[in-house]
Amino acid sequence: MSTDPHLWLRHKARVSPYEVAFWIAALIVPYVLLPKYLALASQIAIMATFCISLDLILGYAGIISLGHAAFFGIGAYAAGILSARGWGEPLSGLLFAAVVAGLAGWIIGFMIVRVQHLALLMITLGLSFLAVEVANTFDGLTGGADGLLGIDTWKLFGIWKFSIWGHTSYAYALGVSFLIFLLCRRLVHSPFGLTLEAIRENPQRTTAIGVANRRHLQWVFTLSSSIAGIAGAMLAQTTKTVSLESLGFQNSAEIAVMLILGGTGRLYGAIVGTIIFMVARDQLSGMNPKYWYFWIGILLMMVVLFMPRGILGAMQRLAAKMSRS
Amino acid sequence: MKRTFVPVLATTALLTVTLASTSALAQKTVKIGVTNVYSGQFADPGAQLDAGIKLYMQLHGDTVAGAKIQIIRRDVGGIAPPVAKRLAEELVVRERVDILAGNLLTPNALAVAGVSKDAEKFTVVMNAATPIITTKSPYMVRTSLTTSQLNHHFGEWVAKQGVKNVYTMVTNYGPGTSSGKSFEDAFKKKGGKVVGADKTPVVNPDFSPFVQRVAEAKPEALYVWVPGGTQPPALGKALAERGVTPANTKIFGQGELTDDAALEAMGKVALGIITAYHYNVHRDTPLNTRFVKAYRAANNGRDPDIYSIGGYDGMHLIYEVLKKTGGNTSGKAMIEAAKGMSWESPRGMMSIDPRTRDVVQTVWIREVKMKDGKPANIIIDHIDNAKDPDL
Amino acid sequence: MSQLLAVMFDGVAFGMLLFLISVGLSVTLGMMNFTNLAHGAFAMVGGYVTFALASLAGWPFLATLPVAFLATMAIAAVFERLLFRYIYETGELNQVLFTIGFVFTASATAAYVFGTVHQSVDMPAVLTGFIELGEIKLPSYRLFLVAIALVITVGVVYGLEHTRFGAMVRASVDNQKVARGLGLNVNRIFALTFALGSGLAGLGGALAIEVLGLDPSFGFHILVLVLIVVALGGLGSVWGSFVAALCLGVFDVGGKYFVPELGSFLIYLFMVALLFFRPQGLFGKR
Amino acid sequence: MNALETRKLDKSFGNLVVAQDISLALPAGARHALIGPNGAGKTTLINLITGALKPDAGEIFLGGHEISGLPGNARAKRGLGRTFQINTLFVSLTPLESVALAVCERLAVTGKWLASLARRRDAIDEAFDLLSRLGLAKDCTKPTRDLPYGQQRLLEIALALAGRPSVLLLDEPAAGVPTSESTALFDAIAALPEAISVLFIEHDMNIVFTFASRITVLVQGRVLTEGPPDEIARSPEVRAVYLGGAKHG
Repeated sequence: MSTDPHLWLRHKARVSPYEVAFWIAALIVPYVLLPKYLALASQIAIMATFCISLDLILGYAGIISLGHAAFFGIGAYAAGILSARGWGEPLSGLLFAAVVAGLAGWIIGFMIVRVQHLALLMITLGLSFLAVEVANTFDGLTGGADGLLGIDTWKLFGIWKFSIWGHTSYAYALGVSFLIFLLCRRLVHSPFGLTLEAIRENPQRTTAIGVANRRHLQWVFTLSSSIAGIAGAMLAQTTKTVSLESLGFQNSAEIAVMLILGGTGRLYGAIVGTIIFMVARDQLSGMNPKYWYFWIGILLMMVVLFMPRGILGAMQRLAAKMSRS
Repeated sequence: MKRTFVPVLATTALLTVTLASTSALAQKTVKIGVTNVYSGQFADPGAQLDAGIKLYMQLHGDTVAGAKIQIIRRDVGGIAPPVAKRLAEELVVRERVDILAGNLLTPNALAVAGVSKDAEKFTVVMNAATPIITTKSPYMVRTSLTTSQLNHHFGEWVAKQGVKNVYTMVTNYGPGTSSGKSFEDAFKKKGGKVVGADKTPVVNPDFSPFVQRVAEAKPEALYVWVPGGTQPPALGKALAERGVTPANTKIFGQGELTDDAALEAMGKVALGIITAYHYNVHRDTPLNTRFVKAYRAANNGRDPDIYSIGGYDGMHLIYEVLKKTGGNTSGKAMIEAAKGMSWESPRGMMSIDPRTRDVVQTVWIREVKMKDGKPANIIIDHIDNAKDPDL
Repeated sequence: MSQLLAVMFDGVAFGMLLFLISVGLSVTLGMMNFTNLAHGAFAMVGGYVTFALASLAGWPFLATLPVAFLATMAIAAVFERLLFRYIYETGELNQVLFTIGFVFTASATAAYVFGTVHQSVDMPAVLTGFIELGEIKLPSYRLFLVAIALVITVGVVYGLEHTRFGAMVRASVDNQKVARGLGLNVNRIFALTFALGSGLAGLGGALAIEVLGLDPSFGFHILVLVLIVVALGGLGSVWGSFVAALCLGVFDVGGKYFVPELGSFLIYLFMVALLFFRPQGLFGKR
Repeated sequence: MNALETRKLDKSFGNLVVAQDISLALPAGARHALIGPNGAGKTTLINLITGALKPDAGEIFLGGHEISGLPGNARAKRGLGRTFQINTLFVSLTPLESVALAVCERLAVTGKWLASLARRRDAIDEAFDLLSRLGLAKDCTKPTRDLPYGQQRLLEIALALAGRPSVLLLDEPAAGVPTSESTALFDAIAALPEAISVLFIEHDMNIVFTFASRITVLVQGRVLTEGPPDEIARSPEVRAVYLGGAKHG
């Protein structure tokens, strides 16, 4: 049996009914069924965007970073400072954050694409600590340890106010995440996306077929930083706060945990991982504010023991098993 | 998909707003949403604050003005304003709390202030000490302290004692730098001179190199600010090891510097250190003695500290305000009732400034002296009705 | 000058402490490529063992140290057999997730059992105060730290270089496949090394109480420093860890003394720069 | 003008000399075999030519242009293709994707990130065509790691050919291939377009003498001798150091 290559590739990139169902549910469920959870839902959408940005570099391009929050935080500060200085229009704030974080990513990228393994892990971690220290030092600009004050987010399109009920926040966060998701989905099915996977699999071979590995990696790192920056900016705009911790190691580590939890290199893994982690934390810490992280720890260990390819990987395998039988 | 988006948004918005506004009436319980830190690096102060809240309710019952008090706790998990903000929003939207409380750390409290203002909820800051916090919501009061309240008056007091020059060493983050600045400003205004200023890192502090710099500068006096917990004893040890002691250098600091653990670590070299604080565990008044005894009984013998007293007095204020409003929990009614309220706390007399809604209290000046064969903080002076100078 | 020496000595002592906590991770990472972020949690275990014995049961501090070492070793061995061994083949991302989960759980358990308060232990009189050598005042406890670290370093190096077990460990670090081919039971060697390394971390954690304090988030706090030492030293290299820990301690203290404004920047800048130009670390082969 | 030429290449790691004074010339369309005992420096020479290693001294020319200073990927873009002795493939990608990627790189579209790969019909057709010619079409949508070893060796060649190289360096193309699968491999080598100059390392003397028009013998990083196959086969020197003592592997 011979396969039609065009058909197979188109099939691989096709939009599945599950995807459509997922996004419709993402729109409807919080508004209709869980209106009290809109604040949480907004932050999940924002963190999922951040997580997707990490998936691009970690899952697809194989750049393991423990400092990606630096770009999230840079975006948050960019949008926050812009707003605190008098320009609170949200969409242009996002754009500004994307450019600033992307630029930072491009510069740091020169360094990142030249190291691997433990050194890469530690350099990204070190950069993340440096970012915190720099932000703390320039407290005139960033507000230092007290956090940035005076952020005022204008109405979305001049119509919808960002209120504590979270209707606007969620629509905004979901809308932006959806657009970014579409962009990333395109990217991973493009020749560029394929090249990234190939570099992750075997950089020696990509060099031998002529690929400029570092240029591709730097480009995706820039793009990923920019997206992380957008996510940070959304958090700054919807919560009207930015703190040093948004740049820090804990934020970086947490987002990596969410990604691995969901499964790397599949975009939806980032989304599912974020949803499960954040919902679990919200529910567990609501039930047991003092020792909730005991159960989070158990959850993480269980996932590794029983679902070594993340939750989505396990679901995919289960689905494959069921369709075979 | 985009076409259906706006109507869905509009209807659900309407629906929830109506639901939320109708159910706020006719209630017999008053819900207090506490955003606090229960895990991570700041878990311990968070636990002390929480113990203060618990003890007050244990001693005064959980019913006030005919309403049952219910506490709903949320863990911010550290310095995380977006989380604090979301939790406060959820407490309002999801749990329908009447009052917001807790607020251990400044960045979190600032985030909660936004919610307090938008939702018009009476909000008590039980610890965070940066002055501006209460200006961010008209429904916010504070029952802890402000950094400048203590350190401004302390700076003036030190200058008044004839000290001419001082070297300052503070932790390089908000509370540290702003305390240091208040102290320096007040001290300089009264004719003093700052001969050196160092900032120590927040985490992983090894104080010896900093103390060494002080030792070499040989200043007349040293002013120190470090957060409570592991740092005071560590600093105490470093000072003792490098021979920077009151015998050759006057040492001033905020009260954390000479807490019991630090005194134990320093031993007799601590004698003569002078600190300013708003709460003295060992101050011998009937009210305080009862409080400390009950606190120890409830917490495995642990002493109360400033976090505990912030939580305790915060609950006292809420109870008294509820009594005064007859159970009305609207933000406006409660904040009006709170303004100008004064009472005797285990820490001493305190009140809420009607203008700034911030705490007014006595600043106690203490010196480490021998008592019952052990170094202890002995009160040598006090500044009554001290307000924050900048608010 | 003499004062400067005294300050530097503090750095050396701090470095030695980091070395004790890190060396086990360096060897186990070098051997199995097992990314173990839970290493700091075992240091915390040792700390709490000493705290429980010294402050709760009233043992003298020095007597608790061997127990901290042995108890942590035993606990690590149990968990290695019960849990960790199942994830050696699952890739570094899963190992990160699993071991972070382990730290979460360990930290919550510690908070539940011992409370969130910062703990300390009483030191024997011998270890408080300082010893004067001419003009230089050296804090006794730090002298003790350096001495104990040196003894252990000599022990570890001797053990690796001159014992049969050490030779097996070195063979496994050099090339796991070849070692297996030679009939070595690498998994068992690893389990033993893991337990020993964790034991040393436990001892380090016990010794760290006096310097860094002890609370349930100790496992997270120490982790970053430990990783820096391991990465700078080079995987699998005992000397590398030793030199890296020493540099880190001295560099940190010296940096704060000479340029306090840059205080906490320096070690990270140093690490980033060094790893950029020498990704395998100071003494690493790969 | 030679398709590939090296002049006096030197390389050593510390005291270990792995290449010394290696000068080599491949005219267009050459079939040039590189033989020598294990550790003679054959793979090292290929790595020097492709840029995976930097020579200590000497120059490399591709089609008359010096490429010594270029990075590896730029050399590949100029028409230098290679295969690896140990499979160096994208194991979780499919052969179709792998080869399509290589074609895309030749067409300079791997930087395009907003267009779908499925839309690059030209690249996909070319990739599928190439796979078909090598007999890999049947399983070209399975992950590479699931292919039999022989097919993976063929895929090595397919990846190199997708770049339409002018010079192809084959590093033991038949290494480890079981006899049952070797015919396909031999056919593939035989079917290489004539215009391509091929430099190949091989231990299997059958293959060497079937395909090579010239042979270079490397021993301990130096060229021992060079000449046409029959001359090499007769050379007592070569027999002594190589054919006599060496074992395959």
